Amino acid sequence: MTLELLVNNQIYTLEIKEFQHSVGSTGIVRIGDREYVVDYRQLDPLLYSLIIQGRSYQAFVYKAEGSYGVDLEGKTYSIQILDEAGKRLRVSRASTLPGQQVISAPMPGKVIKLLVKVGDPVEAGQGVVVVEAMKMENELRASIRGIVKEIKVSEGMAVNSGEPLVILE
Amino acid sequence: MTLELLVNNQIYTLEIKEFQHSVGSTGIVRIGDREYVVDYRQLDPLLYSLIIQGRSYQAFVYKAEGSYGVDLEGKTYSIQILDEAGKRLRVSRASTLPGQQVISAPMPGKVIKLLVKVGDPVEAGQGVVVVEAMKMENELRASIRGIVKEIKVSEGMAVNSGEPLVILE
Amino acid sequence: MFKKILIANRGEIALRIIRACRDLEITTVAIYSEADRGALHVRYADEAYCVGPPPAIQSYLNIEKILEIARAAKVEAIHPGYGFLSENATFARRCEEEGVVFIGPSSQAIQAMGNKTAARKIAIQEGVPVVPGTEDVIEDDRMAMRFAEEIGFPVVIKAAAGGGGKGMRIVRNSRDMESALRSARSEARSAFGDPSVYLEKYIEEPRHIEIQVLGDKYGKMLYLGERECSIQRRHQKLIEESPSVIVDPDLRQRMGKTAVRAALAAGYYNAGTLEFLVDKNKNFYFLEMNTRLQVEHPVTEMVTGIDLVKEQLRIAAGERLSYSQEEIQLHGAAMECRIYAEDPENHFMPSPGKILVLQPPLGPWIRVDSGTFQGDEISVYYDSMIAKLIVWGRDRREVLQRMSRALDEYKVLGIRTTIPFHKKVMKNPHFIAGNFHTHFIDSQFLDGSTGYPLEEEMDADELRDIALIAASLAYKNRKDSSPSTPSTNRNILNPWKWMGRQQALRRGF
Amino acid sequence: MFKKILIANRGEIALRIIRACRDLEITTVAIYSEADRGALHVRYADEAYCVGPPPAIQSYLNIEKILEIARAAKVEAIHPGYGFLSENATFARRCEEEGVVFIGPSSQAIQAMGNKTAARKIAIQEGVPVVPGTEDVIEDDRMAMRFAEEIGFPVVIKAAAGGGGKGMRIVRNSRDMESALRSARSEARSAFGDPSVYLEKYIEEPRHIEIQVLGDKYGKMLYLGERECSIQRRHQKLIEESPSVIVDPDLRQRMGKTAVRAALAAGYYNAGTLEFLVDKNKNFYFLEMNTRLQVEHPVTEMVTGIDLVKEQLRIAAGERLSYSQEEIQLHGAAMECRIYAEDPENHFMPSPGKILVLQPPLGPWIRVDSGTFQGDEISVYYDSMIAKLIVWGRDRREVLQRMSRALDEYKVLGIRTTIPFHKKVMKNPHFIAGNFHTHFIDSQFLDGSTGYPLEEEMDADELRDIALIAASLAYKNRKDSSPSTPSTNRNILNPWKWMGRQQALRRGF
Repeated sequence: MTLELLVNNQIYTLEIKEFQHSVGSTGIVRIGDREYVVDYRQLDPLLYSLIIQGRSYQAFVYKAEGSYGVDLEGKTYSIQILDEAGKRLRVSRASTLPGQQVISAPMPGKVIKLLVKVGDPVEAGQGVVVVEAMKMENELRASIRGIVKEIKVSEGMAVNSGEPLVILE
Repeated sequence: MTLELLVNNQIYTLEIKEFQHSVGSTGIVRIGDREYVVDYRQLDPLLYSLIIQGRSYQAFVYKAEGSYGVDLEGKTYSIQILDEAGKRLRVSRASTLPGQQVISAPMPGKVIKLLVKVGDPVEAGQGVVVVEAMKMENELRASIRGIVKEIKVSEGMAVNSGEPLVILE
Repeated sequence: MFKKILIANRGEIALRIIRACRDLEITTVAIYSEADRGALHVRYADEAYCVGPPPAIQSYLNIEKILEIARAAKVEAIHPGYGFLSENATFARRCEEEGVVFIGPSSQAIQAMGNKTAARKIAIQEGVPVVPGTEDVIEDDRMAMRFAEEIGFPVVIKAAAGGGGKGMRIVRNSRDMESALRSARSEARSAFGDPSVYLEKYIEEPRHIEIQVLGDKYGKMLYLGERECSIQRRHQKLIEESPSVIVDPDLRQRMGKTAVRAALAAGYYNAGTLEFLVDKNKNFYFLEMNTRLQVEHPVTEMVTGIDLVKEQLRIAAGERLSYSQEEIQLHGAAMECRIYAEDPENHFMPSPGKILVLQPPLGPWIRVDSGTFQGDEISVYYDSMIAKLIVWGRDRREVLQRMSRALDEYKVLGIRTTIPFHKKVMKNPHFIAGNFHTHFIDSQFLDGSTGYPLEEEMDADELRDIALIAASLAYKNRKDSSPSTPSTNRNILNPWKWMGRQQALRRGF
Repeated sequence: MFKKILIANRGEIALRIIRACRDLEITTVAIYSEADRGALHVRYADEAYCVGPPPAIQSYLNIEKILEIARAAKVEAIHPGYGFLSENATFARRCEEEGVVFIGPSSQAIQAMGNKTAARKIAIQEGVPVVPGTEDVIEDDRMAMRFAEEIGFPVVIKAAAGGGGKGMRIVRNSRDMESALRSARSEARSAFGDPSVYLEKYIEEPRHIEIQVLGDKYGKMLYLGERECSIQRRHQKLIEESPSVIVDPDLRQRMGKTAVRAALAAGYYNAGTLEFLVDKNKNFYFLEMNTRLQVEHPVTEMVTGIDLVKEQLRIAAGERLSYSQEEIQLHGAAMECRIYAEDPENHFMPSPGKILVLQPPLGPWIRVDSGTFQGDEISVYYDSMIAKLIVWGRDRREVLQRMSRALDEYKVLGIRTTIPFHKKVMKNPHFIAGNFHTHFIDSQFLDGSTGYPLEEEMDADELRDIALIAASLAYKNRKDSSPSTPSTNRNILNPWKWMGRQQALRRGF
């Protein structure tokens, strides 16, 4: 079985061989020119124990937003498996216009303050809008340099998670 | 919805009313002449939170050997629900001969010692056979007074969980 | 002792109080908002009543509704926890009027010490050092100059009408005073519509150190050592410890006695905390008093062995403190890391959501005070603190080692938490050496664009490969087990399917 | 300090040792039998190697295979834990030969103190009191009589060839001696094929009290107070505590100094335990020495603050003990309840199986040393102890309250455990008063027919109704959610169905 996986914007090809039981056994995985003998056991719907060349790993694997979240030694990886569905997804996701940034509410809350108005130039890292949630005021920032194209909310408005607030270009 | 439940060899009839959501809501349960207003929430496949007349309970409910195991405030109840299947089950279970006791291995292990032979009279509570498991020797006892009818194993034999060892009559 | 009390709070502190009550065989009554029906504190209490809709103002802050429940449930006392109504003098007074014991100080003491200005006045009267300042608004620039020279530079100009750094200017010498006053006033006017400013001595790189006191209703007041709380972000504490590396026995005694004097002057009883700033020369200045149990009370508990919540209950029930100041000894060292549902890599932005996996660390000298459970939904309505991890050791070095280990063991999946950030702090050489102050986190860890970036892994390449292997095995299992149903996201997570498969594997031995 | 060690054990003690190693940043190598591939200690270690098939004799007791793994993994030392090879002088010697440090005493010290008779001889040489006895087999009945009169009645006749009470007779006066000897010999012959018996003073209702010692390789030996271990069933400890209610500072010092003397005489280093019987008049008699870490070491850790496993590692690495006898102070009190997978209501019969739910207690002064996890399968191959619950308090009363609370909080479902039995012991007035001895459990709790019956609930009727309601709601949910599929047992347990349904409920607000 050969899979393409996407992590940190890089694609890796994995070749998986010889695993017999579906919840635990030993097999071989090749990634590029690296070969791993993998002894694994699924202990829980989310929990995998892997022993690879004597080293013992505990990985939690869960589905999150169309990709796999993998927690390994306290580090979290977001990994997408590029099967047919995945490839389609990737194509459809690419439809966000290049150079545009939509600043959305990361959680349900209330718009406390707009720090910019349409047409304002903003630097990367500059605060754009303040949303209150969990007893805290959270300043949402621009991740790109650009100008404010559109403001979709007003101060005092309640917003839902994922709702677009400000669009930069 | 009316149910018959069997616990500690007694049958109770429960009448369940007005629950709307299947994983949590408020309704009424009548047991005999006792009426309970029950606010419940299923928090987990096994975990139920119940608030009844202001008192808060946490119950774990799991299926075990054809009946429900309920853990409530550290006490464990074995409850059988007498729907059609349950009633059939009950009937089939009754096929054990009255006055007979089958002493079975409670876990996989090894027969260390037979303390009786066929024809011996035994008292309730008397040790009958010693099985070793988990580094311990465990003496299995008679729960009825009677005589040894049949011995199905010999000393040194390995036995599986549930395997009949000695039959008393 | 009380037979039954109500806990007017939620989350980990409600659990903490229920546990103390269970130790003392006191029946507990929980209240919950509609968002908290499934919460841990509801299940752990003996009784539970709904107090209103999710927003705190309609539920956990609803004084009359809470008193109504207290009456109906026939409780003798109410523990307010921290936050919510814990420092609300009106609530304390209403409890007194209703004949329900408020487990805390009297409403008068809350009024006296809960107000920053009033507390400062009491402190000054009692000879407790405070940060020197004009107290009143500066009308005359020459008076400001004279005052600055009296208390010594640097000084800080602050806006009377508000906070958040607006209208604030640090002045390091007399030359800059005039222009600083001018610009501060102008900024204050545009920010708050009020140009009034006042002057205070500027404490450079101060430490935030607080003294725990415990007093009964008969005038006995004890201090239980200090807590070092300088590790903060956005003026909220992240990590606390006791003892503080800079507090020696002499300073501890002087600060302790000062705290006791101030608390007694306010007629205080119950557990309370006096916050101080401590400068580089170990001068300490009273800031304010918290007239309640603190979030970070466990570090004091760990080094003194005294259960502060049980003491609160005993004091409120009219019992006397059963030990003397001499009997309070600090043993070893303790530290607390607050676990917030926040993303440290994104400016500590709240991260509500469902907790898919929760595995608290176990083993020696580890304490977890948690208000959540696996499968719980962290709601947006309340504080983002979901747990506290407390560690004890014979000395600070042992504590740091053990804390690192415990943080490694702590698994919270599905939401972002401060756990990885704490791990990074534990490895910081300045923190390890004990060299830090209240601006430490921002000065050491803040990165303008991403927030507080986490450490890079040394063996990142190998770990990434392992992660890829884990993901592909999970994917393969899902495909193997359901060839007919194409990619339903949940299949992989069905625990009963794999249980059956596991049994098949076991038989394969 | 070592960089890498191997842990030749499994279960909670393997976890305990891994945690200590993580604190000290030592890389850990686990070994596992084929039955333990999914075990917690395998996942927590840095490396893990299969050591053989499930039976211990082919895996955890396989000396040469373990040494082979140690060589391949290039470890510097091996920690044996307790049980398995921990007191095996051959294993210690083989480690020495292979140039791998055995984290324990020297093989000579194991040989000297591990053998009961040899240890007794050393003790007698050093003037350590032992239970007076003939040591040799009784050939002459008149000599037996003389000896009995010398040491005083009651005495006990024991079979030389075996144990388990066979051939044992308690003799309370000289009149009964002759017939007792005769019947004891006859029983011994039929049980063991050897009629030899010997004589010992019979200690009535003794307490089992042990002294923890800690010695480095440079002749420094310290005692860390006592542990009270009288609460046993089937000669296995159930509950341990420190300090013992009957040990005062003077007795502690005398027993401690005696223990140190005996350990030094054997050239001992590492952690070790000297077991004593203590009679009603506080006379103590040396029984035997355990030349390893004990299961119950945490209670000593909790009252002394000393991490015994870390000390073992340091001593083995050649470090010196860094503190003196005077610096070892006992603070407060600690107790341990052993959680066995056994059914107390059925004569503590082992109860292997799958753990459906595992919720250890959390909160202040609670420590859980556990080797298992939710979903784990408790196998029949190994010891039935799955975890230890340890509690600290300022005094014994606080410990008892807190232990009761923690036991209430502890949920282990799917198998039977000793948790409900411990709850009952915590409420026993004799236990609370500290009045007990090694036969206490059998004399107080044993019921011939059912084993050790548990307490009846006060409000049994109401609770039963609640249980019925819970079961019927679970049944109803199952029916509601799958009207088409008739009664598949697993449906109710599908977590993803209810998750979806829960979300539907939430939207309903």
